Amino acid sequence: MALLDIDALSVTLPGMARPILDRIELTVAAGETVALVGESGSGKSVTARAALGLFPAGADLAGRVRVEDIDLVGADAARLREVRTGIAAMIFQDPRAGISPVRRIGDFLTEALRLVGGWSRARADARAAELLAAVGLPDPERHLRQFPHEMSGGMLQRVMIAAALCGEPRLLLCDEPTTALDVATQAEILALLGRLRRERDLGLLLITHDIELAAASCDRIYVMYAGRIVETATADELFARPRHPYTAGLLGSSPPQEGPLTRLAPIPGAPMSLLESATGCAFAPRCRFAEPGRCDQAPPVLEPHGAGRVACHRADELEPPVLAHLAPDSEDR
Amino acid sequence: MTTDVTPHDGTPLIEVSGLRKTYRTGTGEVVAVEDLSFSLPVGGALGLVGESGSGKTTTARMLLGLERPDAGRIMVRGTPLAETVRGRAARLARAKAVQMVFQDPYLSLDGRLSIGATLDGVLRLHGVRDPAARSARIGELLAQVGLGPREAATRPRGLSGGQRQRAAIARALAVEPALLVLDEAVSALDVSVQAQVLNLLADIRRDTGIGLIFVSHDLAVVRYLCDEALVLHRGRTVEHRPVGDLLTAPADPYTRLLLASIPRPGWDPEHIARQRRELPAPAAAGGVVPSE
Amino acid sequence: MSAVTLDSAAAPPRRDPLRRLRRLGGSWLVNTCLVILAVFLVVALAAPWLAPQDPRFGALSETFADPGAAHWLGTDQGGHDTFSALIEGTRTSLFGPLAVVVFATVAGIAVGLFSAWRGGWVDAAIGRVLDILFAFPALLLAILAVALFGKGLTAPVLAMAVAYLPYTARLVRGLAAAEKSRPYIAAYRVQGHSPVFVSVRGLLPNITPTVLAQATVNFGYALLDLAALSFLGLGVQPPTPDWGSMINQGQSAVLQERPLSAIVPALAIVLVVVAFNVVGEHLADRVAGRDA
Amino acid sequence: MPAATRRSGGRGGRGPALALAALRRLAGMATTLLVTSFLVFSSLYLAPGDPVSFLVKGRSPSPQELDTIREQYGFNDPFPVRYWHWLEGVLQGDFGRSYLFHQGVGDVVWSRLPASLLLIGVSMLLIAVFGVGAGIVGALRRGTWADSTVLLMVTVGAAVPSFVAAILLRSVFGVQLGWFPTFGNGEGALDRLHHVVLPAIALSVTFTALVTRVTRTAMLDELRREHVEVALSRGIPRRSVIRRHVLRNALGPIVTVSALLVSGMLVSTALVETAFGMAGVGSLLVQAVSQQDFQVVQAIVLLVVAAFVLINALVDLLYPLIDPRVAAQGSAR
Repeated sequence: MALLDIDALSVTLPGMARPILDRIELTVAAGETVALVGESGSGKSVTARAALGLFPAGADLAGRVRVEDIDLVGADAARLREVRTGIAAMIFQDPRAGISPVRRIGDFLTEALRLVGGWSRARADARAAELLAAVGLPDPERHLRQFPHEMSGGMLQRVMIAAALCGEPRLLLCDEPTTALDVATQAEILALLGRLRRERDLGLLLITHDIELAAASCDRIYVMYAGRIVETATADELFARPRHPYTAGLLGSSPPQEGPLTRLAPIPGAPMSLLESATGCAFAPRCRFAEPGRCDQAPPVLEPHGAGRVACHRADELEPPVLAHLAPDSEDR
Repeated sequence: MTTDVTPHDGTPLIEVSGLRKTYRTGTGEVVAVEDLSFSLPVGGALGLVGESGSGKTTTARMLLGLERPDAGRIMVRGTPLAETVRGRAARLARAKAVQMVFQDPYLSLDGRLSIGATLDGVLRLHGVRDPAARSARIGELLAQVGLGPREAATRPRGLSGGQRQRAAIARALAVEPALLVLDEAVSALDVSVQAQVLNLLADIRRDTGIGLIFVSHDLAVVRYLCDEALVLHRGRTVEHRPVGDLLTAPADPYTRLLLASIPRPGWDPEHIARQRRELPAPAAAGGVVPSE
Repeated sequence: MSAVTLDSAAAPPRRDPLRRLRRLGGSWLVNTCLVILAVFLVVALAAPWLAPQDPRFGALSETFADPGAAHWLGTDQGGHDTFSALIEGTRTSLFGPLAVVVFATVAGIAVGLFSAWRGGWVDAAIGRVLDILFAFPALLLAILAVALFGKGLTAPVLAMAVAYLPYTARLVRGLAAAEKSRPYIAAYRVQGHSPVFVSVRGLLPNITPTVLAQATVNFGYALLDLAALSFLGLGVQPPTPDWGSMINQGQSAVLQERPLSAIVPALAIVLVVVAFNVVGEHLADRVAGRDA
Repeated sequence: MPAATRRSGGRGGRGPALALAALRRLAGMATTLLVTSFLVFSSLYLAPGDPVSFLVKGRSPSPQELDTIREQYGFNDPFPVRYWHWLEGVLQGDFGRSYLFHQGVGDVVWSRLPASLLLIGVSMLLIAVFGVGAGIVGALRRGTWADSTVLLMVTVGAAVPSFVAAILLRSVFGVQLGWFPTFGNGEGALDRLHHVVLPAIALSVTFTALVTRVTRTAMLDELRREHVEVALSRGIPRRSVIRRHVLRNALGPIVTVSALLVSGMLVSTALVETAFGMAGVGSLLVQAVSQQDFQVVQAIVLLVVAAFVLINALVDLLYPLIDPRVAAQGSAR
């Protein structure tokens, strides 16, 4: 059974031209690492927050978000607290913004335990020190007394992870956990997350803009565009044989680290903002395979296709070889 | 549309020797850049690679005259770059030598001015007096970066991040500099847009023969655009070689770590974390790293 | 950001004065306040022609006259016509603060800009001087000026201009220092513009809206301070009409339950200050919205 | 507020850094006081005409009196010596002699001080309770009728001069309803308190409005910060998040701005005391200016300025307790 099961979730904000999320389907099982990949405005962060019942203020919701069978859409404060303190936890992009600058690290870590769990100070402190050691910080007792500005970004992200582990969660949501960090630190944080997942049999949802990072560290990948999931497949499958033109375009956008250098074949145009809407396939305006008449209707929501699922009218024709050999000198615009 | 390229007489486009910069902090001096030397031939492209705090942005700012080096010399086409620039002619000459494209597309353009007006101001400053000639040149510059008349009439807030970065590139090209410094110029952009701008830069390099210094944390991007790469670690030069060699056979453990850190299928972050712990601490002074 | 701002940004900039005026406006509240201020300004300029009677002379036979055809708002205990005093009092009540704010803003911009641009010890020294000036509240400095130079408006207005200066200067300094670190300013320098051009033509216009918003709010406070001075009998001296001194004169009338001659100028003060605050905050909000 | 990325130099060395910052701050305060005292002293020489005749303006002193003044001011000494003697006197509480009251200036001011301190104390209490309270309500009920009411009160309140508030309160609650006395200081503790209620309300109207606005803005700023979202995502109850994160972090701007308002408030006592016929330092200042008792004016100006400098120095010294990031920097602003 899935830890997290998002079923046809739509989130609409009044005043926006299109839904922020449009019939999202996503599952994460225990012990599994799942990536959610997308560019700015794709809705990936909104999706992750929805898994904690954090919806945008004033939004209209449809569908279900189940975390261990608790539906978070319309849940009351007590149920939300139950999920947030004991079942699921989140790690955010910028640890420096995410930790109150005026409180000590120890205070930040023990806050939930003491306020919600009713732990004594000594017991909570001991637990916090234990967690800091578990995330690989060298001197837990000292760190407990430090202020956030006295630590580096990489150390703070470890503190953030320790805080997330406080309630022994089974689901860990990581929203761009390494984007604010240097590459070598990124590897350390991912190594830590991987170790914790194995040790604690966590379900891990990694939200990232970096499709290479997703492919390198996850079992399954969901690709989002303009509020919809356009493709999902196992990491190997997606990397080797992308089915959706957008996925293929993303893969073709980063210069390779080795092998022959050919001209990049980027996706033309810019990601869709929340002020734009599309009647048909949202990606059609940027898609070099879009066909008038076929792509001006909304594509099916994630139809089974090969080993994964894809939302594209032309998925049947665009077999991997076509997408893999995107014309090398196609124009940028 | 071509830059003022001197004939190949062997004089490097830019020659930097013994560059050093320190900052004073509450607790003492921090070395941002130490003994940095490199040279770049006409039409060459160099990638300055490093993590945050490596000194790469400080270096870029020194090349532009935005920071004054404590020691060392910067020569452009055989002429030393004056440390203090006084007078209009000296300022314009310096501007002709080096131009810059900044990281943040949202803050690097004057929000009050349309893109056309921004370009117009640069051209006027650099002596294009005839309005018709200026407007023709603006059209050329915009076409060169893939923008059109609609963008010319628009202020930055009406443009996407990629369009703004194109406009910033056009603004730098308007001066017709010999060298273009790009400080993480694509890292704030969406992946798909980043690729567009990389292609644009490659085209500009090919078409104009302009020299590029590309400051980046991303070795793959540097490989795509540059001939050589110089890896900086805490202000010190770790390795400086042709970019192909650097990627296939990195000599320095730090370069190896950076390379291994790039995610790819079959990647083992645990191994990288171990590698990083075993990395010998650089001999650089300080210890406190300046935030860039 | 809403769709509205995006649309207005995408529209090509036009130099239509009416359109600019319309863009200054906002909600009905802001528009009402703008109208109120415009009305008071016209009244102040045309006061001698608008006032039905000379408020300097009062007939003792008409002490505490009720509002009516002869005296629209009645008279005070000296028989002065309240309506005429209100109208003629607009002049001292508005032009005094105007002088304060104009001087403080112009001088404050100069000091703040200079301080931010030079930086270093100059900045630190100016900061210390401003710190010391901060310790003297405007009304206290005005009272001290009266103690030295005698009652009247000139000395207190000058004293208050000095007292208001640090507020603008510090605001400008802070804004300019923040703006200076933005890459578009560095880009101006890199293009070869002179420091004066960069600070006056590049930087200043970008911070002006915020400074104007602050000046608008300051106007309200200066009006309150000068009215307070007149209320204490230290500012504008009777028989010259002034709102503050009208309230002072009207105190005894209030105790005799004939409060109109004190309430009318008090309402005028509140109305004008509210209008200034609302407009000032609207301006500040617009600036914040533009930056978002 | 300083940038969040500022790092304090010596990790773990907070104690010495704090002490050093405190020393530097105290030295700065002493300099400021010295300079202001010099300015106040030398202002006498700004007055048109001969200083001696300025000091006795409006009176016809005997030659003996003139000699006393000359000697007391040391008009025969060079300027710095004169200043030094004056400063020596001031430091010992000797501000010269008042011609109006025929006693030492220090004694005159001293006897008026308790009434003013009571007024200021009660006002500060009102401002703190109602200003911060209304600001919190406005921020937490943003966009509702409660917030609109708060905003309306702020807009009007900031525009009502304290002397207008004084006259209105006096006429309604003093004269017409007769609930409060309308004149004087009162005798005995309870009566004094009774006398001070209306003046304190009049004095606090403007400043309550200003504090309300600062509180509301600071709270709204903090509510938008990511650390608030992080706290909520950890299941910490909203009420605790508001108290421990939003209000706690908004304290910095609230305290800083309030300290700056103090000087304006001290001067405004002149208006309120005059309107209510109270014998306090403020009304003494007005009286002294009107009757050209310059030495009393000088003493009170110095007192107000010194009070402002002291309070702000105190706030700066304590600021690291509110925001530990400024500890190493030594100054909050």
